[in-house]
Amino acid sequence: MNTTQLKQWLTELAAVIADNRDELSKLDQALGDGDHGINMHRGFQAVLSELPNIKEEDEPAALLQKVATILISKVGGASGPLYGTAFLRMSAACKGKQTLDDETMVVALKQAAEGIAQRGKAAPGEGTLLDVWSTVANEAKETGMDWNQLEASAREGMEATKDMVVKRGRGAILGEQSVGHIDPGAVSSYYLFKTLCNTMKAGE
Amino acid sequence: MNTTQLKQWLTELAAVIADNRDELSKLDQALGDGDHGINMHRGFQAVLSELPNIKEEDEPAALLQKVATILISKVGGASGPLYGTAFLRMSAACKGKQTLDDETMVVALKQAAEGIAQRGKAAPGEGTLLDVWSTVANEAKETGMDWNQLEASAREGMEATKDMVVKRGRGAILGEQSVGHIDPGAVSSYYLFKTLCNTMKAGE
Amino acid sequence: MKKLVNNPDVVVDEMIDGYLKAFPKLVEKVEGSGRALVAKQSLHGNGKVGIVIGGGSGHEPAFMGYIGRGMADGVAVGNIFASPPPQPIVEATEAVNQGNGVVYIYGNYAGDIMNFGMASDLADMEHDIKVESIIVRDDVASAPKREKEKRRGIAGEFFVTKVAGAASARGDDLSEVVRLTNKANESVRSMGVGLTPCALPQTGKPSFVLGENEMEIGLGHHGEPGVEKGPLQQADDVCDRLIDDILNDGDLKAGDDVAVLVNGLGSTTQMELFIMFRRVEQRLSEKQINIHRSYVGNYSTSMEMGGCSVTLMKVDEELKALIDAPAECPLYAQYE
Amino acid sequence: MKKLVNNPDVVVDEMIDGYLKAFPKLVEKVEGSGRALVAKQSLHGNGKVGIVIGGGSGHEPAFMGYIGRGMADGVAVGNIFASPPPQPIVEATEAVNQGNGVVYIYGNYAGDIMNFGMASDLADMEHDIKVESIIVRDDVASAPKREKEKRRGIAGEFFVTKVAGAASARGDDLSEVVRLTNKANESVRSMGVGLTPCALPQTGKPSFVLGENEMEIGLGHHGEPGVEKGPLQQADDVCDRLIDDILNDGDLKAGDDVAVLVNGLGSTTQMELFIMFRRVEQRLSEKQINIHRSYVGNYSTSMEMGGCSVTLMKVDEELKALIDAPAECPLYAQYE
Ligand SMILES: Nc1ncnc2c1ncn2[C@@H]1O[C@H](COP(=O)(O)OP(=O)(O)O)[C@@H](O)[C@H]1O
Ligand SMILES: Nc1ncnc2c1ncn2[C@@H]1O[C@H](COP(=O)(O)OP(=O)(O)O)[C@@H](O)[C@H]1O
Ligand SMILES: [Mg+2]
Ligand SMILES: [Mg+2]
Ligand SMILES: [Mg+2]
Ligand SMILES: [Mg+2]
Repeated sequence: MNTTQLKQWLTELAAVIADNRDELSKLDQALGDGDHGINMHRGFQAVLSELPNIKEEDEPAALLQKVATILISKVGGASGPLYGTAFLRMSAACKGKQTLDDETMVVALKQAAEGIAQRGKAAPGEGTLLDVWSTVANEAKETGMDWNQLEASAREGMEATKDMVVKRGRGAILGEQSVGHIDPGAVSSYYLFKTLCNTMKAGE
Repeated sequence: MNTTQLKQWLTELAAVIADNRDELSKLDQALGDGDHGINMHRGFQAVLSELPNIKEEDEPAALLQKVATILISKVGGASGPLYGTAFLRMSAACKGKQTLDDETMVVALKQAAEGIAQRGKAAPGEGTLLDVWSTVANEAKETGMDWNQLEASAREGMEATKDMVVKRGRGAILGEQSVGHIDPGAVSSYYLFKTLCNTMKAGE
Repeated sequence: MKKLVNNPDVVVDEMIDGYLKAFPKLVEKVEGSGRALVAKQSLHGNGKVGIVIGGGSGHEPAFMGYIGRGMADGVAVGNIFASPPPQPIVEATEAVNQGNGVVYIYGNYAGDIMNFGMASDLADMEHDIKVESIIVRDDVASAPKREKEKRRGIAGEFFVTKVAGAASARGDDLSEVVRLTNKANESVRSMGVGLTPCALPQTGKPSFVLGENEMEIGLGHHGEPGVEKGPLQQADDVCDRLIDDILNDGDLKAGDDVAVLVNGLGSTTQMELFIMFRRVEQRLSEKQINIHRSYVGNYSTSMEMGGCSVTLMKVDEELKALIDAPAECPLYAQYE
Repeated sequence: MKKLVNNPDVVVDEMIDGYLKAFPKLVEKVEGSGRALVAKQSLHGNGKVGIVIGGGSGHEPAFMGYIGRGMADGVAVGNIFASPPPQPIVEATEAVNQGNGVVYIYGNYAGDIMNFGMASDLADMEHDIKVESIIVRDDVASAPKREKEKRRGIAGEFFVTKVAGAASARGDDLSEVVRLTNKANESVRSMGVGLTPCALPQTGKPSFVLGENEMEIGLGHHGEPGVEKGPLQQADDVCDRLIDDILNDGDLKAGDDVAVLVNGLGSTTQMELFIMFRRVEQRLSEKQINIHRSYVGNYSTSMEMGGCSVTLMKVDEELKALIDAPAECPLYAQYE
């Protein structure tokens, strides 16, 4: 994976978020304050407008760090620091590499998930976006960077949040009543991995 | 007309106002602030609860003055002082009489209408309750206390407000647009005369 | 209509009860009265001219919230959207009278004129109190300039009360308080827009009907019909309409100073009011009219009505001093 | 949803713009920042402990309206219902830092905790500013007592900010300001009820759905689900439910003193708030709990949401002095 592919991915992700922002906000209404789509859209539109400034020869780590900074400064709320941290950790794991090999990507995903867990004081199984990130990171570690497989595990992580009692974020107040709702952050994270897999499969 | 009849009248009037209060408020919504029914109901319920304290042998003037005081102090708004003044003037015209003869009643109505005009700085034809009071007072002066005739003229005065450009009260702001709406104060005044005529006809 | 009330027939009495219990150090009821309230500091017998305000309720924090140091001394509280009767007005007048006259300030509505008029006659005849009345007519939407005497009083009454209260607080005599209050009243103009109705607790009926995407320019503070219905526009365009009508009516010119009030009618958020204010400031600064002091918030509501009004009052040096004077009321306070 | 806005994507920026232009003598933007505002009086270099507040917008007058003398020094303004990112928080921190430490006060929300947490790390590491954070958790509806650390922060943050601001204004040092602010935070409890939703300008969708005659107890300040939906009751019954839950949670007893805040969520009228306050006072006086000072009005809204909350803070002599201290902010002022 190189900077061009990263740009492709982020472009597609911004488009998918834009198309689905009302759905994301609606999901957030059931568990939170109904703005997750607005927040993600604001952040990824800002990312999108930064992309033309990124050159092919820039390191992936530089782009990932830029994305992290933009998300942290533009998104706010809970998802801003969480997504920001994920990109920051991925950037750190990719430092010094012009092309990211599978091994690097496995490590990057693992560290991203760990970063989210730390930042959110969260654990897998608590019905948040971490459930997608940790499922994908584990899958990558176990079976390698098989994009079809990773997309499936992202979806699995997302769908699993439906049956969970939410323990973090605004939904935590609901206790048992949070069961039956998919977590909005898990859905946006699924889109993130789905578009990543698309991009990578197209390049194969 | 004596104190017993006055009490009968006021009892029936309070009931008719109670039954029609929503309609009166609704009429007031088109031209004003939608509270005329509430105001009149508040006032005449207060009158109603005073009636048991009035003895048969009390002079009509005393009761009329009491009604005036209650209306002025309970109704507020525009209709409170106007109705209050009308009853005050009627009381003054009836002073010293145990039974009101036709002549007294003619004078009482005339002075009530004049009192309203003064208090409201209003003239007939300006689309207010005065149009009912002045029509009835004129009719009484011309053809005497014929109750059927007086009820008809009250209705006429009320209906005439529909075609008038309102010049007084909240409706005045509307100018030409006030045409087509019956004035709520004219309707409550019509009820006043209708119930008065009913009471008097029943006693004949 | 959903409201947190007990019995709709006694909302005003329960409100007053709560108000007095919330601010026992600042306000009290006139003894034996149900609806006449006075500021405690006004009872010190310092010889100040008394200021009595009032009108129907439903406009909170107006009018009851505006009694206190530097504002009015007494208030007569009517039923919702209904002028108070003469009695509480007279009671408030007696309570705040310190022998040097009393000024009434109220909006130009038939009910208020009649009731305050009767009260001032009674105060004069029965209690020998000299009363002067100032009738606020700031709503430029409610009649053309040549029929200015017909105009309704809306949010601008806040400024008129502020000027009267500050003048009387510093010890001005009756004729001076009246002169300044009249000057404020002549200098103040407002214009409003309504978006969503309010409902009287007793009827539960919306005070007017507008389409999903409609606004009404010049709507009255009690839901009385306005001058023009039309599609809801962007805030800046709505603001321009209000500002233009105010400017066209008055004589403001480059170099003048104004006090500005962007007033919310009830359910319009402070965020929207600041977006409106932003445009007011842009328009005034284009015209080199200087904003001396600003007020943005719910100063005179129509229960939960949606919408707002813009008020401008031209201020010279003497009005500036009065607008800037400190004020301490239960529902409004400012430092110099 | 009808709103007086221009472009829904920039409502917060336009609001800030209007706010700064309305109160140029009192507040200003940190240079080069979009979303960090400071009170002008806080920049005098008198060595006071800095107080920085903030959170998502949509709660006006909270939080931006509460910077000024006797309250907070700086505020970071987030997007609607979204915690501000670390940057404006750090900017406000730097601007108000006078070398003696800064206190952050914010509500217990994952977003605020992460963003303020990152900001305090940055302030410490990059600017060598000592920051202490106080996380407000007053909403007793949002978690049982044994999970107090989960509770949301709602209107009670006003009292916590008041205490911190007054302590820092009189020159208390960092540890004393923190001790007192923590004490206020431990002593404050709130409980709310929602009647009608608000809508984000960008989606236009109601934040929750309730039946024509339903209310929701414990509804969050951003429309997050509450603990119980049921038919709308009379004000006194609703109030009893709120008061009972607050009293059952705390340790108030006969002879204690409290500060009371009846807070409107946006479109609930002041009349209704006073009717609610009336009942609060009845219930407290039954229990011989003394009301030291009362606040009734829109202190922390959820845009145009309908409903209200009741907040009680137990006050001893030192908290009383801080609650009574003067305060002068653009959107709130009180005299001693
Ligand atoms: N402590 C946390 N740990 C992990 N994820 C969290 C945490 N808090 C919130 N989230 C995630 O953030 C999402 C909500 O994001 P968003 O709606 O943008 O922010 P906010 O809750 O501030 O409105 C949730 O759906 C959840 O996935
Ligand atoms: N100046 C006036 N002269 C005569 N009648 C008036 C005047 N002003 C108002 N009215 C009458 O009062 C009625 C309105 O009464 P009401 O709704 O109870 O009071 P308010 O207008 O204060 O809400 C009008 O319908 C009209 O008949
Ligand atoms: Mg959210
Ligand atoms: Mg009316
Ligand atoms: Mg009325
Ligand atoms: Mg949010």
